[in-house]
Amino acid sequence: MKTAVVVFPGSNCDRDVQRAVCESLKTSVDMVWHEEERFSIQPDLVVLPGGFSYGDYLRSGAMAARSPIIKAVIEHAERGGLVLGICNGFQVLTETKMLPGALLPNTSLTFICRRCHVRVEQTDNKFTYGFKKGEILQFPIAHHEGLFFLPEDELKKLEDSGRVVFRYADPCTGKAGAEYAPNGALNGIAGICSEKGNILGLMPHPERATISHLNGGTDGIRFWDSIAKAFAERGAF
Amino acid sequence: MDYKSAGLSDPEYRRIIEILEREPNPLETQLIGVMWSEHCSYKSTKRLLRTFPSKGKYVLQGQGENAGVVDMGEGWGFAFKVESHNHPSAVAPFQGAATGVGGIIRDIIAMGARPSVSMDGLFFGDPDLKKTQNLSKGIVEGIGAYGNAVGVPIVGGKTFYSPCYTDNPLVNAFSAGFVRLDKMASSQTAKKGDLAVLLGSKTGRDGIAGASFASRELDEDSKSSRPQIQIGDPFEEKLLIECCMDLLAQNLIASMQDMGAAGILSSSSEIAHKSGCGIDITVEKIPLREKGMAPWEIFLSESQERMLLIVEQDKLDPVFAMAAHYGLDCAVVGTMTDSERYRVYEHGELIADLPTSILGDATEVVWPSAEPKDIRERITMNPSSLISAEPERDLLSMISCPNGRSKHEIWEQYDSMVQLHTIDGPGSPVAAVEVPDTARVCVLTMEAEPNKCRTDPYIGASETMALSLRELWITGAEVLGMTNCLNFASPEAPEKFYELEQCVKGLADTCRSLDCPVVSGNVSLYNETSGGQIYPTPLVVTAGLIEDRNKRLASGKAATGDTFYLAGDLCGSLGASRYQVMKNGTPAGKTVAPDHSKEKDFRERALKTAAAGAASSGRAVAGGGLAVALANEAIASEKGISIEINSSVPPEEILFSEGGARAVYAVPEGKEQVFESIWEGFPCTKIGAVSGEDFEWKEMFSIELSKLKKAFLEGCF
Amino acid sequence: MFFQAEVVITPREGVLDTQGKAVEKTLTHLGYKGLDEVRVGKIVKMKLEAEEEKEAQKTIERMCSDLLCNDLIETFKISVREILQ
Amino acid sequence: MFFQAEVVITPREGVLDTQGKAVEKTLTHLGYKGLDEVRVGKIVKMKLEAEEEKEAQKTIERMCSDLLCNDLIETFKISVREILQ
Ligand SMILES: Nc1ncnc2c1ncn2[C@@H]1O[C@H](COP(=O)(O)OP(=O)(O)O)[C@@H](O)[C@H]1O
Ligand SMILES: [Mg+2]
Repeated sequence: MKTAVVVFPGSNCDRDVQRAVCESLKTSVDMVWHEEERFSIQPDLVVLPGGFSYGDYLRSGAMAARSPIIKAVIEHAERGGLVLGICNGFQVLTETKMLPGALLPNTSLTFICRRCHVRVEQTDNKFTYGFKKGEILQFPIAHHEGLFFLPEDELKKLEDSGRVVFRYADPCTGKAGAEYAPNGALNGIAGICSEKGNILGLMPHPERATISHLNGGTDGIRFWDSIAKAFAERGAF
Repeated sequence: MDYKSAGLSDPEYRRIIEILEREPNPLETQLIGVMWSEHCSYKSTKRLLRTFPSKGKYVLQGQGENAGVVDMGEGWGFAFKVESHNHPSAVAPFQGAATGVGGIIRDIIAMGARPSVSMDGLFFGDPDLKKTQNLSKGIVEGIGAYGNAVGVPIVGGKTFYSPCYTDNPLVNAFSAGFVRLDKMASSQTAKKGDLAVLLGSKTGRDGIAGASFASRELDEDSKSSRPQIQIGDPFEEKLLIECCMDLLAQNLIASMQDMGAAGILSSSSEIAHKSGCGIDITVEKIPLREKGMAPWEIFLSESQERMLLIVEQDKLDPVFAMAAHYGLDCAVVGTMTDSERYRVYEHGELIADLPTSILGDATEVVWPSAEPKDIRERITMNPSSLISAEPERDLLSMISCPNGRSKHEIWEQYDSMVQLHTIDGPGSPVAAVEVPDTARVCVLTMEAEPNKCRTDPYIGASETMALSLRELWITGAEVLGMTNCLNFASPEAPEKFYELEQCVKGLADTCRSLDCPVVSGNVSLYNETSGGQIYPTPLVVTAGLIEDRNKRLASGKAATGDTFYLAGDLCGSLGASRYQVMKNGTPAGKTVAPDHSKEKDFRERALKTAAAGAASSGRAVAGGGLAVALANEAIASEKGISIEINSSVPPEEILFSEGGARAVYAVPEGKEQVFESIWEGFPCTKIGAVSGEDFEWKEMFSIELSKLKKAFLEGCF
Repeated sequence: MFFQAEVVITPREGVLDTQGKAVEKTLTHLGYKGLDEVRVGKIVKMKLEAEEEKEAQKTIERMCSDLLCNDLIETFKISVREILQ
Repeated sequence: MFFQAEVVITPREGVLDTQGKAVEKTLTHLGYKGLDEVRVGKIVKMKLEAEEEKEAQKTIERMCSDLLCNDLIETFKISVREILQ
């Protein structure tokens, strides 16, 4: 699976995603600077990494969403290609309107870095195909703007169409919802996908749960495997 | 320019005239004034710093560079340094602390290293005061805002509360980075004909004369005379990091230096002086953010996110191309010469002409030193006031008090995992990170013991150092070196200078006999206000190396079936311990003076324990004593512990005394013999086992783990 | 001609304004009474050149939809006035 | 009486405006020309009760120095107008 990671000025998880994907999927990963207008090698998966593109100034993700490369990312997605936005990448996806919603400041108004749990809410997409619905995964979060927001009617539409992929959850009881969201996200939403299931945005960092001797856990390994499995069995396009 | 308002004394001014053989002009007076300030010149402490042992088999770069560098093996160097940002943080907590983080990161870049980890040492006043709450909120947010955005994980730190910091909070920022040995950069390698290039932010009126601001006490006046506050721009800094890393990878930089205190002046004069060159700078080539800045303002401005690069003529184009790629400003502002003179031109006119040596070589100051008159009082404690009638209550108080409770409310605001190399982050007594592309682990501790330094500066500093070494040894690490930040009150008071001298001696003696070279450091003096003076606060960060990550002994990993041992004496001293201060309000009594031969013995055995895999978990006995070490171990391992110690020693001594080479180990079934044989001939006692759901101490107390955890995490019980 | 423009960007009615709420709470804690509907927004000021005021206004409107404002969560108000260079 | 108040908080002259700098750069990238001095500030709006306009103005001023504005790096401008409850 050919993977490209877009690097915006201020991105700081770009190299982390590169390493996580390289090590778990044993593939090489292209790093693509935001000023490029197209991908030199057509990727199967495009990752918009976490970090602080443009320092998170104005609104997080807002300025990155206006980068030259974004047009190519949109075209890639329209052809059915995979696009994964992690943390700041998720914020960029909502700013480009490739995914609905917006990410507002955490209710604590502080940055929060800690491990958290999410429940897999659906598996009918190109990313969580390899999981079972209802599984609980542990991923670290690290953000200041992670409160997923949509106006009520649109939120209902999103829920009804089953596009909520991850929800913050309690690992002991398996329950998920707003009360488990560390950031105040509506309905405890941690990740959503596009209608066709080929664009995924999530606040937690699977790449930080990929290297087994580090302190972020190992559920990320399964996350990357799941994408590879979906890709192998269902193709990207 | 009146030389006095430039911070120069009469003898200093006379000396300048002697060296120049003329009167300096106003600009020159300003320049010399700042370079000779305490902050830039270390004139009061140079003499003391020279007593630190600086050599060691892992030292690649000792004191004298932007940061020290030690050898991590397999071609990797590790550049590290700690620096204070106390005064700015007292005045503008958020921005002061943020720019402290940014500043130390640039020191690491200047060594050619990619900034890889940060830590922060925070010293706050009375936690019940609104003032302290506001200051600490701003400071923590500032550190987080900068560190998180710039993408350097904060993997640990130190937070300490004492009323002596109410008006003088301390912010010590540590940063470190890995560098390939063949890519190491230096500030001493400029040659005649090379160009001086400014990279990064434009120069504004920020923090002008900040260096002299930091060289005196904070008074009411500082409010009006305070410099234009510096604003940190972590976004710009992140671009600066990436740009410098790319430039270094392509060998485009001959020499480099970050811009900290006294901005362009100090960076350019240092590079010229250390390289044995001269430099000609043209004022109007410096990109400015504001109109109408005078040359002295430009030279002293402390605008953030700037680096000074020395570039060979034929490499200029690719350097500019790289800067443009990252959208950074870049300008040639001067040329290196062989004149050994620091010359400034403005529109063709020579406006300052000084020997480069004058800026680098301020006259040392020798302050008188005198033992504090109340030293007897400080070391005398009243044992009857320390009796623990309710050990359970005392223990719960100890782990829930501001100094004893978990600091997660602080460190969860920091990204501790970015860069994907954190093995153990904040919350663990020793931070651990991967050495890039190897199985090696770099371990770090940050320690300070202000209460112990207050009652006996020599012993207190010795214990600070010894404790940080023990923590590393327990993990199985070879010690590579240390960096320190000396936070003290005014050296002009003989009693305060005495404390400083004694602390340095304590650190130096301990480092020398326990084989820990001092590779970098920083001094912050004048931490006092009319309201009071801080306790002597030497903070040390020590780096160690474990070659095989599978051989690292972590803490908080006690498992069911494990037996607990105490390696070391049953008791230390209650003198200036957390318990004593909790009971009496102010520190009194001496802690145990580290016994160097015993420490070495401890070292060998601790290293063997880790290497042999003879324990599943290990932790130094530190603040709060044995009971707190075990409570922390129970909480972190999420396991009940049952302890039984038969001794006639009073409970408070056993539970809460501190000091001495001591550790608790959890030893798995089947490893007892190996463990015991390693520790044979050293005091070592079997004290209990992992068991049940409680932290139980036979004939003393039994506390539910959940209650213990709540006290530790929420600070109440 | 030169203009000084100001764009005031406020959270939409119905969008959680966490910051506004926090400010209201803190102010109340500090003893201020009778406060209501505290909202925190952004203001962007700039100088720009344009043929005439209407054009300046138009340009700023485009900037808002291009970048400055996210219309899902924010609304904006523009004011433009001529200045001497 | 009831008032609607607005406080505009902007970075001081000479103090580095990191956001403004980044916004200006991006707008220029997006093709906007002739921009200068882009500054990003905050705006706080609220309703409050007071005896009279002057008092409302005073109260807001106190709020600014108590909480809303960091006078080391920011300046503020207040506007108050009466409204019906
Ligand atoms: N300001 C801080 N930043 C990051 N980590 C911190 C900070 N303060 C404390 N910690 C972490 O919390 C733990 C305990 O902190 P410390 O203040 O040293 O207390 P103790 O005296 O109990 O060791 C350590 O793991 C340390 O790394
Ligand atoms: Mg500690």
